[in-house]
Amino acid sequence: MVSLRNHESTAPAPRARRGGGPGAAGRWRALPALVRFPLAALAAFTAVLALTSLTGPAEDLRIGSVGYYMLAIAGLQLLIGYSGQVSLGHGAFMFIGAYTMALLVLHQPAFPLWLNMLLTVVVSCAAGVLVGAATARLHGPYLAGATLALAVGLPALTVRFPELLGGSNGLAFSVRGAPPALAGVVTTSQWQAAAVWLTALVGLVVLATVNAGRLGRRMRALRDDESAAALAGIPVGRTKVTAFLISAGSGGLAGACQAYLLGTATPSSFTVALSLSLLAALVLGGLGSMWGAFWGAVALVYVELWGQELAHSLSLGTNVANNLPIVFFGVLLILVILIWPQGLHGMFSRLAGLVRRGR
Amino acid sequence: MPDDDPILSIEELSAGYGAVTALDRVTMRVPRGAICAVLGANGAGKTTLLRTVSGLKRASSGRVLLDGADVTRLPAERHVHHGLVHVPEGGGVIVELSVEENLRLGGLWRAGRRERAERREEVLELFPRLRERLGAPAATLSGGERQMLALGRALMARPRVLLLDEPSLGLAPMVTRQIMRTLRDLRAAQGLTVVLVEQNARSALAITDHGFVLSQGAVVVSDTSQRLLADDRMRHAYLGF
Amino acid sequence: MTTTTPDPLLAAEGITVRFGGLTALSDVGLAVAPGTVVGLIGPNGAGKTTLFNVVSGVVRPQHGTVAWKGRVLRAHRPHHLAGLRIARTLQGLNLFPGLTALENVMVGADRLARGGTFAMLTGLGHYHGDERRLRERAMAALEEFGVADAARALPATLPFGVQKRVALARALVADPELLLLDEPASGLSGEDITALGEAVRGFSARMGVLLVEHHMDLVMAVCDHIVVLNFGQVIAQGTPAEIQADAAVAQAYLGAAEEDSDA
Amino acid sequence: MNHFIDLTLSGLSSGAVYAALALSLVIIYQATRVVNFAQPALALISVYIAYTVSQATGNYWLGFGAALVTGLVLGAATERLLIRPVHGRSPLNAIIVTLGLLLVLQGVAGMVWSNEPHSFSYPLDYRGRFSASDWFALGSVAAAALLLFALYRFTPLGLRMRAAAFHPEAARLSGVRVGLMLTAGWAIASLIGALAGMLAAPPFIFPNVLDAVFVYAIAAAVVGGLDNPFGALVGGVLIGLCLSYVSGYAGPELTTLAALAILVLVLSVRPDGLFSRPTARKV
Amino acid sequence: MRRPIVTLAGLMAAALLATSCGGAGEVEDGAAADLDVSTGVTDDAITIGTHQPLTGPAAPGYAQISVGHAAVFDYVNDNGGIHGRRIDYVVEDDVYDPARTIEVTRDLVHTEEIFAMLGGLGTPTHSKVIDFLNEEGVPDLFVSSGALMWNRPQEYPLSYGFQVDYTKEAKIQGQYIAENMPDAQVGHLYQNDDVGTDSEAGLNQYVRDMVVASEAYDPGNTDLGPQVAALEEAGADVVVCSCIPAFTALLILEAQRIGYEPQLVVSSIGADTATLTGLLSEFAAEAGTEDLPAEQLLEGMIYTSYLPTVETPDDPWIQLYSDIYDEYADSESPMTNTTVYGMVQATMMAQALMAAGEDLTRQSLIDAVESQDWAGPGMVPFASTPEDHGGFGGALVSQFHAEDEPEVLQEARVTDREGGDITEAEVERPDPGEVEFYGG
Repeated sequence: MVSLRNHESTAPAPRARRGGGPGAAGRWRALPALVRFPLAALAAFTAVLALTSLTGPAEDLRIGSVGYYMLAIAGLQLLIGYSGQVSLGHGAFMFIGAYTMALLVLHQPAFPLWLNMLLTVVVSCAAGVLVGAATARLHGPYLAGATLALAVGLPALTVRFPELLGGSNGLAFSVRGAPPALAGVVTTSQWQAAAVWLTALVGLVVLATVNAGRLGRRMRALRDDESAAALAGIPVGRTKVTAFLISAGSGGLAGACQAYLLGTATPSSFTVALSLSLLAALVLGGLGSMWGAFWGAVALVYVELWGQELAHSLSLGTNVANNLPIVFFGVLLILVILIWPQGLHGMFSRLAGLVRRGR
Repeated sequence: MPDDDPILSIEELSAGYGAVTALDRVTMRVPRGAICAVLGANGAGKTTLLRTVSGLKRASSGRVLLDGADVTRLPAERHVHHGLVHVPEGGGVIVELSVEENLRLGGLWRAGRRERAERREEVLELFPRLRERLGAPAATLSGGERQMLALGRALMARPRVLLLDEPSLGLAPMVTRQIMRTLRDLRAAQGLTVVLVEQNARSALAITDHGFVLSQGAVVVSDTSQRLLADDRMRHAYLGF
Repeated sequence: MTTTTPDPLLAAEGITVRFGGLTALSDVGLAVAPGTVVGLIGPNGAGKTTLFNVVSGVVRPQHGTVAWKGRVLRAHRPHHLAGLRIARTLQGLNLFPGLTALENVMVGADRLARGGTFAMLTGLGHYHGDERRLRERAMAALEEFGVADAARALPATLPFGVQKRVALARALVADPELLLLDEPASGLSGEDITALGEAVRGFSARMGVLLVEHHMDLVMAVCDHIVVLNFGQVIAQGTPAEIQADAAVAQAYLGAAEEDSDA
Repeated sequence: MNHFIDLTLSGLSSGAVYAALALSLVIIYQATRVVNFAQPALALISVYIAYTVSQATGNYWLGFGAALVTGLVLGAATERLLIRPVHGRSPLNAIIVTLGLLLVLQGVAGMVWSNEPHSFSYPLDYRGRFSASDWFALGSVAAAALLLFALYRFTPLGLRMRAAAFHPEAARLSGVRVGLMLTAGWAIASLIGALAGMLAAPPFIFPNVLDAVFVYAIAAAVVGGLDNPFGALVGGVLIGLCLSYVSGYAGPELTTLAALAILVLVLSVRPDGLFSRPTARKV
Repeated sequence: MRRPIVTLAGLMAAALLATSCGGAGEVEDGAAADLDVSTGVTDDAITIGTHQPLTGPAAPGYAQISVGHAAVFDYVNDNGGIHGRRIDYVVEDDVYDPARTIEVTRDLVHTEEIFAMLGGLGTPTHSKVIDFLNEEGVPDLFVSSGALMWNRPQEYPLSYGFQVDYTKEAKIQGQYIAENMPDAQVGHLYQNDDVGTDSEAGLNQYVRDMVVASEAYDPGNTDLGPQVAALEEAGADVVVCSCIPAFTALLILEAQRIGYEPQLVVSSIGADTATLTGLLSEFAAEAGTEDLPAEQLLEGMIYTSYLPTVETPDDPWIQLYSDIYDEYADSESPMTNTTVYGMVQATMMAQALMAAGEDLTRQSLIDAVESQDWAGPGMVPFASTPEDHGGFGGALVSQFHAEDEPEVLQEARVTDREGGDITEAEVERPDPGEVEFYGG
């Protein structure tokens, strides 16, 4: 049995808040989750808006990517970090979400975006319940193996149903950009990044709310000690399936955001490599904290980019330059895990702690 | 108790689990060829004592001398080479292996093939029941047979000091008696020194020379077995009345 | 103290459990009446934990029944216990290491929440009220055990005695009618054990208690009735005084070596 | 009928490869409770070394030997340098380290040997319905399994390794250096992985050549039961045959879905694989 | 202080929600992009970009295209550039993952500010950025794929195909088989994407009744055993292979394995004979197959092509490219026909840039491309007129010989992708010296 224990506090409130005076921090923490998380999300949304107003369209796309990856990883965080079930098939839920979004846009063009997002969540949650129920009896590596097979097998459906799912070329579509009223104020890329972040943050607020409440406590209790949790009256099987449901929902929503942002859903985007990258990013970012999802998403989007820039700047041979980014990511992954087992979040917390003590 | 030639000497040994102190400056001297009982209620620290002496658990302070050599910081697997073998609670029989393999494992660290064969014969003579079950998976043994196997595996290493953790646990009195008798025979034949953790105080004291009573990680009584048997303090440590 | 209370909370009858060839329990019976502390003792390996497991639905007996308030439990699982208002502590602490002391106790209070899945998922409905209610209950339970200061701390950072109390608070916070205590005294110091004894006596005003314990001082001090197991069978039962006088009990504990039949 | 025989034979030879790679996963899982995602990369480097040696010497078998040695060394080095430091932490940490190693080694292979495919020979004549090479694949995997069995069963090293895997504490008390045995386990596992790589790679090698094989090997190991070497062998052959039939009768695009179906089917009946041991240790 | 910002963001979020209530899929046609711009052009440089799979499962083989591009551009730069301007060539790795293609393409357009895109590779990948490139007004020249969608001038006025599309090529193959091997039993092995479906559409126009087996393969699965066995079982004595090179090689090896010897007819994408010889020669040199020289495995293979190949070293263009490759290519591997593919794309790009004149704008490039009377390395006519963005319009049919240069079985023919006729075509092929693709 894989047991995952983090000895970090798992409260998802922004870490920086604790740095303030005890009064402010205390007052902030005393706010009910229903107020606190949406406020934090609004603050984050403001930051993203500010950021996109400074950056160009190419950067907006990456910012949007960080948004949906963050959502996907946060869902995985809930499943792995909180409920202790290791899934290697999270990409399969992104696949489901992306294709649901693509099909809705193509076949029901009149549906508004929010409705599409909602329907995607419903579809992927249903898939999550199916998978969760089918795998409820599995533990540790067996669950991992089964979900890995899911990630490998599911995209093959596209080739099986080429008329509906577009075969190996996938589906391509265009989505409505910024409304004409805002022309000149926001660019389409800014608009899309904002929409993705809004969706992701709404998802994150739900995840944080779940985690801060009874369900989150149930999951973490289950992760830490299944028999003690059962004795406290926690329904083990149902809680596990619920964790799968929520995690699948956020994975699906992340996939929908990706499809919306890129205007496409293609099987080759949802390989095993994606699922494994999500897991790697989760652990790299830090298990057991919603901040880990953010750092993991940043690493996922930017580390290879930096690797590429490094390769460009070093004037290396073709073979070396082509493969440098992937090696760069791998080395970073190994080093972070060896040096900071709590991931980037653990590293930053420790650094912040040092700075605070130094003051 | 003769202090002049202890083969095992435990000095001010302490160890703990996180915030809990399990051993509190335990000092014990075990003379060569003695059979000693470590007694005490559950949670008194008996098992921790054996685990710390055999290197499975790191001591927080104090030391363990084996025939004068400091073995406190040695890894557990090196203790065999110094002639100290620990049979953990439940025997530590590897149920996935056969009886034969369990026995072989005990003698592996010895180089000589012939010597190993000799040891094996000795052990099988000691426990004829094991000879009948040689090929069987250890998982199929009864509780008593497992204890025999555990003891046999320990003896394969030809130890000078044997640490036994509750060899009678869950066994019928008949079997326990047989094991105890075997230990005494071995002491007589080979000069084996035995430290025995027991819950079953009377049967333990009946075959031992000396008893240590632990309570909450510390030695509260140390006396000859004869005297301990009649001592009310011991009865109290066990039964609370 | 009567042993045949007309209306026992918990009544186990004729329990027999075999693992493979090994008989762990053989025709064991036991009853706990409201407001009493029943002790279950016996040497290691006597079958005490197995009996506990039968009562909690972890192990299904080959024969015999477990009845709760007169109703026979046929297919109960451990997570049903809380709903039946039976609390159980485990050997060892089994606190959740990733949760603070307060959260640990809040898990124990989970049964008292009013909201359903919808509230848990959305943060609407009873979500906030539940959180407040559970938090208050948990704080009250921690205060009752005098460890409210530790509410924010992770278990591993607390002294052992405090952890023990947190574990007890977790078991008691949901107001059980029966408390199954599995070796609560192990690892505690003398003073702590005395305090524990008083606490257990205190519980019996509100609930029945079934206590498995090696620490005889404690057992003798707090129990109304004691059942002694050895090799899976009840070898004696009665009041503490009766048990102390029972030769079979002394023999089970101290053994009767052939050379020395009487001490 | 002919078609059926063809499919069976081809399923057997690919099943042998899955079995070998699954075996290497199981040996490591058994000893360290880690699913080694770097296994295909360790095998890949071994195969590339074999390629370089064969090219330089013109002798396939020298390369074959070099691959096995490389596997042995890489496995031991991985355990010592990367796995031991995360020992005792959450198994997820170890898994992520192996994932990182997978990326690094695949990248390094691309850097050194380029991402272009190189042709890579079968060990023997590959022509015929069940060719010499197919026989070699089946035979060498069977031989490796038998040797492994003999090692485990009859040698002191094997006994130590098993003791260390099943019951580290009892092994230590019997004088077994458990750490060394874990290293030995990784080395041997990686050697078998290298063998699997040598059999799976032809006719072309490129950095991703073992990816698909690895997924099926994981499926085989899970189906067979992760802590049972025999299960890995059966699982490998089972997956090989099933996929071959599905591919031949229903269409090759269904193979991955078929693998998923087999896994779900087996695990729903036996959640710990076909040949999992009773969980005696937990009680 | 925080409150007003939060309020503002709240309003923004509400606005986003409110205004996004229109149908997500209801897209208004945007205004045509302004082409009278010289983005990516400075006084001394022109930036050209592309997306290619440089790593990952699709990289093998195709990494050579960008090597070819870069080598020719270096050659051009060393010979006076384009009217004195240097070509800055930027290649981004998309790992053949469309999500990455979108990302790197936006990066190329917005960050690198490329003037034009050259030879973006792959159908699943490039099809996801073609809208974007056309909206942004980036000339999208010579897409490296034979899919039909590049040739839609109405929809994608700035996108131009390059290689002969799969349907046209298959029609020529079908006609050749029908005419020259009328008794053949045809088997078709194809990649299970648009390569397969488009090829089948063309093939069926001529050999529908002769096809006895159609087998698809998945590029992720290198075991061709079942497919080849099925082709043999069906009695196919001619196998049309619409495959990428690795799978042509696998087909040859697998057929060899079971002693099956059909006549192969291979599409241009899979008939890079240089790559194939390379793959198979190393293979054949090793144990178990000493009696099988690599060329022997390829002997007699019939293939369609529209570019000169490295097997014809006397071709003046091949001579030039070999020299360029030796001097400029940053690669240890030998030049293949895939390299030539990239080199021809780069040459034609340079030709168009030269023709666009000194006042280079995107419009002037498009005008130059559409009015260009293509004459150069290509072996068949090239279409880039306002009505037809189809690129190479047909193919030659050749046969590989181990000991000799390839034999041309049928000279260049062109056709359309519908039911139109196949006609012979005359092609003018000037020597490199006569073609203006560099100079101040």
